[in-house]
Amino acid sequence: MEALNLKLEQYEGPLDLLLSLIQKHKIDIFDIPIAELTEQYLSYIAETESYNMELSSDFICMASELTYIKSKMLLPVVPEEDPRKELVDALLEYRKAKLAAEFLQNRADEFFDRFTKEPDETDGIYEKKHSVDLLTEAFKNLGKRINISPENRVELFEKLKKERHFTVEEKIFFTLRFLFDESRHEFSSLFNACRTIGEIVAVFLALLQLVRSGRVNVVREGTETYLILIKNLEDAG
Amino acid sequence: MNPTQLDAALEAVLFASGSPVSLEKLSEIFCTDKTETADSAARVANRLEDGGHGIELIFVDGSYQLCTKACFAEHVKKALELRKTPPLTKASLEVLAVVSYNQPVTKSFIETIRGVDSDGIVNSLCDKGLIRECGHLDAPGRPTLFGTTESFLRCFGLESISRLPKIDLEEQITLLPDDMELTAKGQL
Amino acid sequence: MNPTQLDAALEAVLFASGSPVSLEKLSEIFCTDKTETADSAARVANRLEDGGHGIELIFVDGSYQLCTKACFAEHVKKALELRKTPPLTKASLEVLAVVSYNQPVTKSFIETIRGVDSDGIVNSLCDKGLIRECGHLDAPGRPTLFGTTESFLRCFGLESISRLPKIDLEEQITLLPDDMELTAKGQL
Repeated sequence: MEALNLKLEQYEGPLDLLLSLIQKHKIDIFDIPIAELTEQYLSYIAETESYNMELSSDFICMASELTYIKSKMLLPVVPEEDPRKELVDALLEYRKAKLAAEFLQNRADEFFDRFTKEPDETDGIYEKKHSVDLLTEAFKNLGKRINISPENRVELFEKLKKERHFTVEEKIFFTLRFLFDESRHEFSSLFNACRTIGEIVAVFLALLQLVRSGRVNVVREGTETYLILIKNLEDAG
Repeated sequence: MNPTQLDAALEAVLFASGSPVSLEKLSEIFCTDKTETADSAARVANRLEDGGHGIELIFVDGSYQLCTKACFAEHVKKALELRKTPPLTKASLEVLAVVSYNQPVTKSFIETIRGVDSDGIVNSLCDKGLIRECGHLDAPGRPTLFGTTESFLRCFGLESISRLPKIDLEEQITLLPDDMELTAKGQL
Repeated sequence: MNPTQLDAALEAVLFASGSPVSLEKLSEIFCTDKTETADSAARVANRLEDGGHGIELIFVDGSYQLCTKACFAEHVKKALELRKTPPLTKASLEVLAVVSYNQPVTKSFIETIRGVDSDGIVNSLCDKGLIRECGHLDAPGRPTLFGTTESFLRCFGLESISRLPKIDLEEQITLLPDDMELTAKGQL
């Protein structure tokens, strides 16, 4: 058989390779001598492998399919349908795609490199007119949703609006005032005046800042923890 | 390239660039000297001056640019608006409904009501000029508050926010009285 | 507006829009009927055909668009500092062929026809804006469907998908008849 000086990379896949073989050997696609084609295909695969080139699984898959068709053709019983039919259909479909690709290639040569321009910028103010019904409709739909999920009530947010908030800054002053006498204060006593979790968090954050900046010393004695204000910064540590 | 080809190439380059291109850069692209390039630009500018052309070539700050002639601004604006404003989506309308009926509101309020992240929609409605930032809530993090704009009123034919139809919790919409509807229409 | 003004305004609008504008939209913008608009577009297209112009007016999928003439691609690419865009690979063209002739199609359809995995190519063609997701097949797993874009038509000089030539298995491509001119001139 003629040497196959074909390179793998030039084929898009097994169908592409098969079509080339068919074309090269002037095989009638509607009456493929499957044994011959399989032999050629396999020897191509073998040759590629002998160069230690990696073969995609698609090529291997096709090899087994061809072998399967070949074996079916050898059966003494005539199968109801030509075992080659599926392969032939696939080859014909793929050939159509290749022809279409060729057409597109020609068009691309002529037209692909036409460039368009980005749209000019506008201020983008929306100026379409709508009926207000659209809004009420949307709101009505939302109304249903609010009723379905009562935990998402508006009050949840109202609380946030009404509740007093404490800043860490104000609590730093609070803590400094609290410890002003420089005597030992029990750790927990600092939080005695706190009414909410938010306030406790603010005081604690304030304390952390003061400790970090060396204004407050935390002393541990046995199971008790005390806080002491440091007036002379050099005493810190 | 002969002068005609250079003119055409210059037009193509300026068109695709959209923004101004310097004389130097153009000369570099075409491998021409600056005088040649400037001459070509002058020819293109000259030809575009013809009343049948809607674009012109302008020279600003050492750079050339193609732009639409000012006299067509109205048509251009109309075209860009038509293009830029696909109708409001259902999600956008929902956000607008929440904002218009409850303003001023924060993003998290909108999200609580809608049950979904609404960040992108809020931003796009701001870009469209239908809602705007209008202060901060006196709460942790000082979240931004949003309210509707005059464009919003114009867009929905409302004289003021108080003209929004009342909606009661039975999900019944109290319709606008007839005369009010007329006023609203008058705004269109 | 007289015809000359209309031509100029149309050029201005198409320039500013950048993207394709439909015949309907243009007629709406200019308050002209479709025949008038199409006539104007044809005149503009005709005039831009002159060798001294670097841009052309094309008609794609019912819309008009200005674009640079392909022959100036080299200069435009230089100006836009585009790396030499690699020509479409054989594989990309195959995928485009399968999509354009059979759209909308799923990835697995493409792979069945080509006999090889096409995932990467499909994604890169989406990135290039030549194909796009256009829905889901009503089948288990609801696989994504792909179709071609307006850019595809422009890049391959097709007025619409229906202009794709029939392919028969005698390996003959039915060529586009000459009268199927692909610029807006054909609208005359």
